[in-house]
Amino acid sequence: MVDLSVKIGDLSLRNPVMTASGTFGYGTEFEDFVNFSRMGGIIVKGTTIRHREGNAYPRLAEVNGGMLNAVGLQNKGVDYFIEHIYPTVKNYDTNVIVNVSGATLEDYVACTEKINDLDKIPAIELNISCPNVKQGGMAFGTSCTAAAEVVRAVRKAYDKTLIVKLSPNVTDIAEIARAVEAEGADSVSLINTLMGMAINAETRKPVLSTITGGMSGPCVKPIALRMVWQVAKAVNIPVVGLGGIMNATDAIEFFLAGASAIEIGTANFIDPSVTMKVVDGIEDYLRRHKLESLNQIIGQLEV
Amino acid sequence: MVDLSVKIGDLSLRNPVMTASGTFGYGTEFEDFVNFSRMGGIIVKGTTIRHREGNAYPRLAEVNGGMLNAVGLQNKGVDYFIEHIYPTVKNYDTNVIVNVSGATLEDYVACTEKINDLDKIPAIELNISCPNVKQGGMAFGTSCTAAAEVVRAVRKAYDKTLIVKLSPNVTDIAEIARAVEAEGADSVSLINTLMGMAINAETRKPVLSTITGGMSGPCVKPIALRMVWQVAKAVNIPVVGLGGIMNATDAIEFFLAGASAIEIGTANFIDPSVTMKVVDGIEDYLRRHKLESLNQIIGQLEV
Amino acid sequence: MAKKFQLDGKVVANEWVTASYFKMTLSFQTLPEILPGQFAELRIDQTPSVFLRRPISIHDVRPETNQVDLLIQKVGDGTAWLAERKAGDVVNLVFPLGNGFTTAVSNQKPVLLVGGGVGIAPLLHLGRFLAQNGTKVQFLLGFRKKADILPLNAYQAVGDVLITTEDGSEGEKGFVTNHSVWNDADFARIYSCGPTPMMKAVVAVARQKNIDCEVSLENKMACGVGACLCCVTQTHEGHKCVCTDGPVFNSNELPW
Amino acid sequence: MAKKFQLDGKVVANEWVTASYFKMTLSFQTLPEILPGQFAELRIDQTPSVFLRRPISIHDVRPETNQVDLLIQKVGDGTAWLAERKAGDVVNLVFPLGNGFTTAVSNQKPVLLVGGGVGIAPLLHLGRFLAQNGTKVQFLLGFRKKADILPLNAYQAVGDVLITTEDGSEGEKGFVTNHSVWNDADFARIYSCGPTPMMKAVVAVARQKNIDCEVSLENKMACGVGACLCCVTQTHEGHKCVCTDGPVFNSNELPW
Repeated sequence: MVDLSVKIGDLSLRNPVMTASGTFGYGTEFEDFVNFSRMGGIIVKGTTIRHREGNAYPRLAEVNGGMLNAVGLQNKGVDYFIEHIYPTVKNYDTNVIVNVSGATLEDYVACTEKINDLDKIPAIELNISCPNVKQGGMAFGTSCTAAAEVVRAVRKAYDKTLIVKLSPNVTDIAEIARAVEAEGADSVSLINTLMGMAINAETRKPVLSTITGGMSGPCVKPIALRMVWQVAKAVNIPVVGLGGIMNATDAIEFFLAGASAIEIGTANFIDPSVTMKVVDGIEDYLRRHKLESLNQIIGQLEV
Repeated sequence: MVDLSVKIGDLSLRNPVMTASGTFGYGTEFEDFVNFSRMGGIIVKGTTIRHREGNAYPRLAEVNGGMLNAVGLQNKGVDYFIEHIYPTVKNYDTNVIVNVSGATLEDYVACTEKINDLDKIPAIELNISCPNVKQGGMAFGTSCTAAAEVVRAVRKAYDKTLIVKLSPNVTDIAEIARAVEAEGADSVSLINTLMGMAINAETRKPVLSTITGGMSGPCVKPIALRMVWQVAKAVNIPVVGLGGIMNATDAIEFFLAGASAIEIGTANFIDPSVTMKVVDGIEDYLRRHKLESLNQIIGQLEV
Repeated sequence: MAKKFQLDGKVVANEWVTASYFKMTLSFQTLPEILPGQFAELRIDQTPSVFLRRPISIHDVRPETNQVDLLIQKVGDGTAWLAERKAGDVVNLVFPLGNGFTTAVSNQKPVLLVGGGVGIAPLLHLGRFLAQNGTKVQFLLGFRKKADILPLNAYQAVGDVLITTEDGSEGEKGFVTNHSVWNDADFARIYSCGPTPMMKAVVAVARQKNIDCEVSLENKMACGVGACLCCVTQTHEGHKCVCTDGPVFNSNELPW
Repeated sequence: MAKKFQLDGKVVANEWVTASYFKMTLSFQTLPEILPGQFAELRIDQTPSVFLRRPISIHDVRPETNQVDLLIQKVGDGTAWLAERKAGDVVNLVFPLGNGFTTAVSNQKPVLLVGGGVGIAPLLHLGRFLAQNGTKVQFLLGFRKKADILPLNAYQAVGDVLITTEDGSEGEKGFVTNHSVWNDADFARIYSCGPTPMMKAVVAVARQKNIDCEVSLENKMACGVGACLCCVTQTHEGHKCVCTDGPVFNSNELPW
């Protein structure tokens, strides 16, 4: 029997496979394809204090080995979530984690306070790295001072596990990770999307309504792995790795680089049951390598 | 007749297609596949003041839509270049530009001074962005102060066209571009490789001897386009665009984003005559769109 | 919402019907119920330039043989890969997706199904369904020129087929909205699928004549299940997902 | 250095010769001269996981028909794509690349060509070339077990073929360096291509017996023309490119 369980702060995951915010809706969208009770957790859509309409269409560009999105945090606001979504997702047999986004410090705190009152939400992922809205938090995520400031404020408002989602669009992600660790973050997750751009040469126009957007998919995996490696060496809190994970082999690479858990994002669009296959594949890998526990490979890259 | 000529500072290019440093050797390696007199320029290997053995093998990892390299500026030093390479390349019917790399300010200046004396080298590309060696200049390329400092020193030592090659591994590339423009750079070229990492899950080892390496290929194109767009809006000097250009359509996208010329790098490995096809394709595009000159599309993205 | 499946379909036949359209017949071990207007997300393999699935509407369904027909226009590398599939090959589908057309309709009057380009594909399944429920179905299909006209026998077996061509080389000349059928139009509902400008014109006519009208939209799509929020369209109630709130919208929902 | 070409080769035949090795025959409009030990960089299409060309050694050359044989081991997605090519398909090659073996050799003594695994591929072309120039050629080929032995008739037509298998199921038991041919070895030169541990063992024996020895290396490669400097190997004169300074090195150049 292979032990896949991991702990992220006080949060216990039955296995290290979670879904990335914005790629798995509220879970219901995928219930025909997966078994929630075989997932480590579901990180639901970026949630803000108020309703957001998001950006104009087109919000999607296909690129080599991935995509750009410019959704812009479309969501109905935290009150709608509490009233209409929470009553359903609180019954899921998995950890439901809310991705909290904001434009100002006050918004982050207000949204967090409301989520803090929800018994069945054991953790939040604080999104200080959305590249797709003018004030989507990326400004918070690209400076140590600002990142520290928002984490400090949110930490005061939140009692449970606080995961901070980091932006890869920075010179030194390890420095940001250390700054948020110092303010009491229980974990960091990385990477959010890389800021990219797509152009239609024939029409001479940008493909996205917002000109630039967030890149995800297997094309970003080498950057994500490098950053997880850098951050895992720099901090003492657990790291949640994501960025282009398409299969169990990719997941293993993130564990070796130092991730204690992973999030699967864009791959859900290609194979809606990919999370189940990744869980199976991780188990197979450990068995094949005669290991008893996932913990035996976390950070165990041989260098 | 379509006019493909462009100017980068005092440097006249018959067409905007150059080859990226480190991907085209000294040109001779590709002479069976291309016609130098149909190229805008050749940017030869990263050259340092002294001989460098480079990093240990393995130096290469294949990734989704591209590759990582960890060559580490292997070259025989500027004196060897002057004595053994220059006598051949000075006769090429195209612009031969030397990529100058270094570990210290003094090395950059010393190497530049020697290149400055070579009549048939009309420009240098100052590499402040190599991610693959401990002191490969990336430290210079990731801070405005350091970038300004090295450009100021090199500018004093160099009379001809000075192109500064920027690192994409930064929070705000436009800021770095403005800093080097202020010190007298005639142009900026971007992007150098993105720092990435590859892991072999089965052996649990990094694929590269250096653990991390520089990512190139079509997987980086959206990031390169975004950065060219940001930099072209931020500076008044011409921008040379590179990053994943595989064909003429890609090249057109860079021109629309604001590049005055482009460099083709990794694509040379897949198709050694790709430069010729890109030149033809740009000409076809302009003709098809009833344009007379390349200048009519530079920076002409309709937003 | 009906249960969604991820299933491998075996290619039974795959043939060009015009220079740029092909019809792919897939057979499945078991076939879920598919409502008219629903679509599938097809996995594209072995194509470095294609990462995402491709949404393709369901053209026809034969539950008795567990077969589905897809009428596909070759527009890029993804559909080119689909066009190259041969009998015996396997294609992976996520389906049925989307809401589908409203099939509850009065039988007192005929319905008009207006299509253009690849948008005629889902109208066959819809027309067949409605006709089987006793509704009189008229198709109004617009093409650029005679050579572009897609095979119509299946449509003709279901209802009347009216044609317009922009150059008048077949049927009435002009766009679908120029057709004489509109002169004394009296339909229980109009259903439309095709290029957005065409559908907008149809909506304008329907509105003028006070006829209920549904249109099926086609936006660039990633997940197909309402999770990624990429395929949104602007409605009177804000952004809605074409993949799950649509692809079919009542014209009254849209700011057209 | 001889002129290099980028040419489309048409697949004439492509067949499995063992469970994991296949032989691909390509024909060209015109064929450049290819020296024994040179290789080609093959373009892999339609494979999202493969970006770079794949270096493949030249197994045999028939200038009279402009045909080239490649003996390829299926190891990943790139070689899997090559294995699936059918007669009539086209594969793009950049070749001939690399230095090749030294073919000037005394005819007073025989030469020994020592291969293992896919490393036996270039030895056929080399052996044929040397034999045609009057040199007596002996092949010493190592396999894991009888079932892994590749077709040997072409080799046998060129010279003696000695076999070792690790389990003794064919030929002599053990590694190539355990073979009895070494007992009173007296060769004009030893040529070797195969797994690095095998070649290192061969070099050790050759050195001990004071016989000149050339080995053909296989490193991960990008450009194939000496530009990217990715495929370097450590030599007594520093890093050298396997693609252009090699793939063949005299054992005296290497710190083995």
